[in-house]
Amino acid sequence: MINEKIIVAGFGGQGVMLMGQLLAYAATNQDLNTLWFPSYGPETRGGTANCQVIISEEDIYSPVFSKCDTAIIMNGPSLDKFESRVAPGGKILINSSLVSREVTRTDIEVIKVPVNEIALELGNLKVANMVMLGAYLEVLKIFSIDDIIKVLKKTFGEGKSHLIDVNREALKIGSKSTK
Amino acid sequence: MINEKIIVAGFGGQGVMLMGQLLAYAATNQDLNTLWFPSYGPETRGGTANCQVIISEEDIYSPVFSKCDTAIIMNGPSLDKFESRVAPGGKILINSSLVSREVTRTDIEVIKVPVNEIALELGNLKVANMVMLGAYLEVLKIFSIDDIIKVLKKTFGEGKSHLIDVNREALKIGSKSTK
Amino acid sequence: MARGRVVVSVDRCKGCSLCVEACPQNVLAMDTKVNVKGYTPAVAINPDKCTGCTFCALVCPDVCIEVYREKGGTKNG
Amino acid sequence: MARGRVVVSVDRCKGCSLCVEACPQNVLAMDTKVNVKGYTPAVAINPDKCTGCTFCALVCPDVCIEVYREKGGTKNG
Amino acid sequence: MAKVLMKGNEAMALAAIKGGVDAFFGYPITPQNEIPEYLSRELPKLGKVFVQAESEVAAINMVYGAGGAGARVLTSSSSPGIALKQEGITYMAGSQIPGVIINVMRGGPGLGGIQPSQADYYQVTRGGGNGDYNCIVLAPENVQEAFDLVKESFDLADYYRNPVMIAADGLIGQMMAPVDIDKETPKLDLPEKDWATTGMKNRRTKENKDVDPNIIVSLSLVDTVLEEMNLVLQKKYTHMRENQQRYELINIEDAEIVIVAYGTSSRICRSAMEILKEEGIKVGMIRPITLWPFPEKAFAEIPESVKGLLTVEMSMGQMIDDVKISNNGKLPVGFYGRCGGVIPEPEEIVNAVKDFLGGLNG
Amino acid sequence: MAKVLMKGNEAMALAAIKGGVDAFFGYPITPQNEIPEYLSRELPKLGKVFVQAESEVAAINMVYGAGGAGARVLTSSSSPGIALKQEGITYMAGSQIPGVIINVMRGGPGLGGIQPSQADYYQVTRGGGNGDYNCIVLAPENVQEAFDLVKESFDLADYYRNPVMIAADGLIGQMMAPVDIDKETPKLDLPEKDWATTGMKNRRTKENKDVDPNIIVSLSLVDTVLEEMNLVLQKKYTHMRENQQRYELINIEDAEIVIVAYGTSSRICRSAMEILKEEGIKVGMIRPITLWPFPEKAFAEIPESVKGLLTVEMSMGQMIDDVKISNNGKLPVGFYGRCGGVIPEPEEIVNAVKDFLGGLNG
Amino acid sequence: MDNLVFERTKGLTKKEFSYCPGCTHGIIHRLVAEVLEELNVLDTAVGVASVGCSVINYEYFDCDMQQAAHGRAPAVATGIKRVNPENTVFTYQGDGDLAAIGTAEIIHAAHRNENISVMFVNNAIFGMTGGQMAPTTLPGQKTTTSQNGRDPYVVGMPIRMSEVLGQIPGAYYVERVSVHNPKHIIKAKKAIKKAFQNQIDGKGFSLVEFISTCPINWRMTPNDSLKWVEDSMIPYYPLGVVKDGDKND
Amino acid sequence: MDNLVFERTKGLTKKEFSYCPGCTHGIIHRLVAEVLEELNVLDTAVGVASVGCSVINYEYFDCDMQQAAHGRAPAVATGIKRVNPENTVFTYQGDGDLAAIGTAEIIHAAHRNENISVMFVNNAIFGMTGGQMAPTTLPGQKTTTSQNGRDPYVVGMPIRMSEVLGQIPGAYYVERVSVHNPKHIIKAKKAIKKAFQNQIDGKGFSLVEFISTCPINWRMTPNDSLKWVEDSMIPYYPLGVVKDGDKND
Ligand SMILES: Cc1ncc(C[n+]2csc(CCOP(=O)(O)OP(=O)(O)O)c2C)c(N)n1
Ligand SMILES: Cc1ncc(C[n+]2csc(CCOP(=O)(O)OP(=O)(O)O)c2C)c(N)n1
Ligand code: SF4
Ligand code: SF4
Ligand code: SF4
Ligand code: SF4
Ligand code: SF4
Ligand code: SF4
Ligand SMILES: [Mg+2]
Ligand SMILES: [Mg+2]
Repeated sequence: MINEKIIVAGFGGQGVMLMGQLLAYAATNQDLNTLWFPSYGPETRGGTANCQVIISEEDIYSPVFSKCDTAIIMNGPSLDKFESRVAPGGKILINSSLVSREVTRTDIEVIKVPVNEIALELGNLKVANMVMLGAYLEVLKIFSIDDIIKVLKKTFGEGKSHLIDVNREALKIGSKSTK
Repeated sequence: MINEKIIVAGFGGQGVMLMGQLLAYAATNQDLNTLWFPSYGPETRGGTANCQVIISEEDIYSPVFSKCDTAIIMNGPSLDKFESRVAPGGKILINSSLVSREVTRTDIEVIKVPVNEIALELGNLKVANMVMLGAYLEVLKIFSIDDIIKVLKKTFGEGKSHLIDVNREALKIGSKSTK
Repeated sequence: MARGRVVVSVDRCKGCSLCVEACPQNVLAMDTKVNVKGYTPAVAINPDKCTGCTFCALVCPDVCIEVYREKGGTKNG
Repeated sequence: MARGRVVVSVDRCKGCSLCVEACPQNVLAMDTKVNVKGYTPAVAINPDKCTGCTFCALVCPDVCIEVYREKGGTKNG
Repeated sequence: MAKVLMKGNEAMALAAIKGGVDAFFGYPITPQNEIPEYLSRELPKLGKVFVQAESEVAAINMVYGAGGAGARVLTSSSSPGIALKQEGITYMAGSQIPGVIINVMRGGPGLGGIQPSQADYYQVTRGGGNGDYNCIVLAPENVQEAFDLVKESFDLADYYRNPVMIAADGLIGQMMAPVDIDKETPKLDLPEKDWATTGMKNRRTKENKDVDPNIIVSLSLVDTVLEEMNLVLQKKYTHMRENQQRYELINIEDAEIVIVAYGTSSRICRSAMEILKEEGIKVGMIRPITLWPFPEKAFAEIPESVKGLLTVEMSMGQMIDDVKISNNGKLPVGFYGRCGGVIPEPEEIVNAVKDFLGGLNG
Repeated sequence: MAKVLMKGNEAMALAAIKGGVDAFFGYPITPQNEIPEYLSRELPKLGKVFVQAESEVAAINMVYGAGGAGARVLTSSSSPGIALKQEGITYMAGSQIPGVIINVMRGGPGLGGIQPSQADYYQVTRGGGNGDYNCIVLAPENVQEAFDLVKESFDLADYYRNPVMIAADGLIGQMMAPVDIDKETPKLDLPEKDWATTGMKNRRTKENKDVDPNIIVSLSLVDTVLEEMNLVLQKKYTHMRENQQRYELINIEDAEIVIVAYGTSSRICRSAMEILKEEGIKVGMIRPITLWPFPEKAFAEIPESVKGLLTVEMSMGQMIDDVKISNNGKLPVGFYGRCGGVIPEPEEIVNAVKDFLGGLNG
Repeated sequence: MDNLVFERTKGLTKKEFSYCPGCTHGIIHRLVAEVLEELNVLDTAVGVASVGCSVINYEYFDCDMQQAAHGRAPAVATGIKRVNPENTVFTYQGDGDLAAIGTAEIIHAAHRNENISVMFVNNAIFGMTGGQMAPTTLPGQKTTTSQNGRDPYVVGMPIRMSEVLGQIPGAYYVERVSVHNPKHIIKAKKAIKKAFQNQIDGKGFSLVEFISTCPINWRMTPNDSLKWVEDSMIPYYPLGVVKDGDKND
Repeated sequence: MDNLVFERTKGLTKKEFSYCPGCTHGIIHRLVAEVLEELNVLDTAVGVASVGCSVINYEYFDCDMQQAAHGRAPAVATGIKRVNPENTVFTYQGDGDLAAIGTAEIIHAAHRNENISVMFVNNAIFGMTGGQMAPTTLPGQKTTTSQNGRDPYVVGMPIRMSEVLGQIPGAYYVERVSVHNPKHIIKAKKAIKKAFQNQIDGKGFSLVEFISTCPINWRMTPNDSLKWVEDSMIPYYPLGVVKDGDKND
């Protein structure tokens, strides 16, 4: 049964909010229960940003949780903040391009993805979040890359449709990177 | 034992508030308990004005009362408004210069004083209220004319001290008028 | 002979005497009797002199003066 | 030989590049590495050209530039 | 119909449109800005009115004017902004002007913070304005219910000629969840707004040419007249108390403890209840949906098995007053709360229940 | 010392001076205008500050500034004006700024009227502002007590670094009565105002040259920090609840009925009690002097003989909430109230007591 | 037979004004009501009464009325006009109301160029509350809160709201008039008519400031009050058009 | 050996600003702090932070500070200055704060000629709340509540607060400056210094309006923002002295 609690965290400009929202949109499209909740307020500017997502086949009650199943960590400060919040046996995906230190916990699975490097290779640092999302899709195993692309198309609208291809590419490479 | 509830009512400009205040000041000077409460608000301008005074040897509780011992009525509309508020056996002093109709109640004592005419004779319509107050002093029998003059001197201050004489005269004539 | 005529609504009058001052013809004056409200109202003491110029009505804050004139003129000034 | 010298407080810098644009001598440029805050900070790529004019410091919104000059001048512009 | 993923604030904005809103007047404040932002874009397309006022004070008085002119009107704000609207709200209540006021609560007091809170319970239920008046206060628990209640609130406001407040919080406003945006909500039979100031010509008919002006006013300088006006209001409030108490009872049959919680708190308590159930502790919940009128009736349904009531709030204890009044001494009343924008986690509630139970038993 | 005949409003203004007020900021409103009028004349003579603000909103924020700068500050207003001050008051509470706020209550809601009322009980005790906060609320019964409480309130405000409200009404404000203006009122041991923003030089000493700025603030963007700030406030409120409940018990020994009433209502009830006594009906009274903290303790002193509590208010029933909470279901609670500026007469209360008693017995 | 050349306008109800003897609020009421009648908008007019001596003028104007919170009439009028633009919406505000507590609301109604007409009655005092100092009180003028006369050193010089509003791009028409004699009363009426005609023509925010009297609180006879208007008020508050969009086209 | 010719002023604490990259709030902070240091008033200064992006500047200025409710900083400053006239009191306010909700408070602080110094940061937007339209937003400017650009037909043309305040007799000194390049930054500092010196000299109400940027909500790079100040803001908001009591003496 699907019941996944996710934290996505990083710098303000890294697109962590969008990552969470894409998952929630995809869940909505599949008639799953879902809930997305951002850290909001001035801290987002410049500082760190994070959001929490719940995806579940059951009714979702508490929108907040002390422990998540998966944490997606896009920068160093976020690792410091959220490492302890992963449930034992949970997973932590780490942007190894920006996170220098090692995860200290041993009761969780660590997946490192050098997302910035990969994105730079793709010629667009902005898709770093998609690389990471691709990696997570592989971990979550609920949504396909196409599910996300479908959502992205809607989110981008006409204006940014030319960006779909590079995003698809990023998702793909990301999903392969965990293997 | 002194326990007197008074209503003073008339037109805005007739000095009814002052009449009540002078009684309250005089009571304070004699260490009596007292309380003065005005009708307040925009109605006072142009319209009618009234105040309620309590003078008592005992503690005064309720500042409002349904029935008064004495009503001092300076104009016609006030008679309409307050005639019914006099306790049976109480007194009503009426400015017969301005009140044309008769008091309909038979269970109260009516004292008529043509205060405007008297004041005009004294050469100052403004002391009409003092004429009436003089009449009331005679009815109340607690304060002397000098008690009131003492208060008036304080109230008037330096500026209006020349007015003391005509006020004293008015009080005197008023007090005689009830006989 | 008067070319105008004023009608003061006595019980509406508050005795402010603005009309008295405003009348160029000294038509109006304050009464000595009080009205129902306790004011001494304006009264036309020289009605013959009234030209119907409406000045009194224009300044009356309580809109208690009506003015009539022999020949029509602009209404309400 | 440079008449001036700038010291950028790298970890305070937010990478806005106002200083880069403001420098009349093209002394400054944006770094390619990110700092602790995730920004690419300003760096003196042509330190030799610096005149110590303080323009960069005047425009820096985060007050992260110190300027030194061979001879004294007015402090803080 | 498939659901749409929406932010709570946007869902409430859309609900207002579906509820027939004619005009929005507001002033920006976090965490409710998506409401005006959404409506600034959508209302003009529909030929409706969006005005960003110069302040909350101006906004609520625009609501007064537009509501008095017969329109369906919305304003939204957050805690300190609602404090500024208090005079306008008491004027609306006193003049019997319908209108909907959304409060997306944040931590206080004063400027406080921008994180979710329920510390405005007093502010919304006791009125911060002067005089004897009440607003219907609806407290949604999730985005869907926020949508439903906002949509319905316009009918309620018109029905009673009274302001209706929505007590949401930053979490409900900021989170996204799937919403059925075509859901039907209850409709009321509404009388004509023949009292509205739309100009006398609109009320002139062939039969009745001699119409009196409509006057919107809360003033009387005559105390007995003002008392009469108050008694008219009180009659409405009594009707509301009798007919508008709304609540949900959750697992109260054979519960040992009954939690009383609303809005975001009740959601979190639901998770706590699941954990407690697994541990074999029987906990039920009364979830007020109307904070005013407070659902006193719910307390009559508490079964014999219950040993105590635990009030849970994201504040230092405000609704607990109404819990105590409704309980009227029958059961011990406990309290657990967090404040300042801190959202309690289910585990905290679990512990609070256990502590409370321990205290009762020990 | 002989007493001086004074209007209630003037007595409160003089009391402020005797209480050491440094500054007054206010905006005119009936029925409290004699307070600013008196102080506009007297304060400048004493080298103290009088400013007529452009609005109640500005006035309360001037109080915030001056209070934060260490001064003893007063503002006064009446019901709708107090509604406008709510944001400022919650800021003061949140930032721990002392100050005294007089509310000379009048009929509501909205513009209402200018006659005496007690319909702001909620507004003053539940705070109309956002967040978890409390003000000490003192309710004088007569002019002398108004004088005494206002005088003392400045010490209380400083002691707790918290706003103190005086809940008077139009009758207390407008009536004249003899006042002992030299009466001593309780004094508190007050700490230095080392938190006040008077410039750093005032805190620099030879020993300590490196001082930090003083900051007056109610904001924290970090929820846990804001919660900490709230807990500091809560600690004060607990102290107030334990130490500041004030009330008078009148004839409650072997009473059948206990009236609960404050301010002008309690005075009128005293007259009613005299009448009832003559008729052989034993009635006592709990007279709250602090409306917040509400004198719960008084209810523990109610003797066995009492069959019911009758709350009497010049409103449609607001204090009754606190009576019910304090009573906690022990006795039936009845209510009698007038509103809109109508002052009940003693005879009405007499009848209300008899009706209530009849209902209890029948 | 003579003709009735001056009669009570249908724009006023029969109710007697509550104003003090000689208070020029009454003149201004009549002028506004006459304009409403003459422009034939009594049927579409919605007036907004403010808080001040004129607070109950909803009983005097024979059209739909709302009573607004102190100072907020322009916001209330904004609400009315925005939802029903076909209505002719006006506010009637005193100087305490408009120039003190309502400063932000009047400035922003002008700023948004709300298509409303504002009647601003400046009598240099808070009349209703018993004569406290207003932002418009003249230097040296004695009031209950400036008992030695307004001291500009302590509270500044009085504010000229029309001139301030003249600086707002959105204000279309601003004129100051007086009603202290028949000539000026006729002028004042023209200004009112223009303010309403502008609204009918969709031109936007129009405001007429009236220099008015308060014999009671000025402690003068009504006639002395008119003289004081001429001698003291008008020199500080010059009459005339401050801004007229028609002339800037 | 070279000399330190530009160093961080003691008027600022060590704390890093919370502003977005390139936001000129930071420049203005530095200038104010330098003036406080140079006039040697850090020890007597009491600043009033308002609500806006600069809300927590009480952490940045190294002097006593109060945080005021949105728009009310001038009232708070009035309270402080009136009870302690020997303090040097200033407010720091955004355009949403000063020109929207705080309109009445700034106008009446000027009206009363309060002896305070006001730093008014006009970035034509509500920055902190995420970029809504302000009364100062330029025609056509896109914001989150004017998504097709500000439409003057619906919401009027932007308000020029300095010019409005120039009409208040009590305002002693009002100047508009910009900080979009070093030259103007130096000018801006002079204006600040004058505003504080006026206070020290007891001359009364002084206000400096700064044209400032909001790269985030303008959706521009920091450098493009400076260009937009020059190309779009300054033409509508002309720089220079609006009023100077020294020159009217
Ligand atoms: C919020 C609020 N504050 C104060 C008052 C009290 N108040 C009533 S009228 C008034 C001033 C009226 O002065 P102005 O607007 O000049 O009108 P005038 O009476 O002079 O015509 C005030 C302060 C109120 N009713 N509401
Ligand atoms: C009473 C109240 N209303 C609204 C807000 C929300 N608010 C915070 S900052 C702000 C606007 C700030 O804009 P501005 O003053 O221009 O400052 P900037 O952020 O642009 O520097 C608003 C509306 C608030 N905190 N309090
Ligand atoms: S109409 Fe003219 S002349 Fe006649 S009374 Fe009036 S002012 Fe005098
Ligand atoms: S102007 Fe009018 S109210 Fe005044 S005295 Fe003349 S008629 Fe009477
Ligand atoms: S001091 Fe002048 S020359 Fe040197 S880096 Fe800065 S701007 Fe360039
Ligand atoms: S101006 Fe300052 S913050 Fe911006 S890039 Fe240069 S050094 Fe960094
Ligand atoms: S108090 Fe003044 S403004 Fe008010 S009605 Fe009387 S004279 Fe007119
Ligand atoms: S939001 Fe705008 S004004 Fe605020 S800090 Fe960022 S750039 Fe500066
Ligand atoms: Mg006035
Ligand atoms: Mg701004």
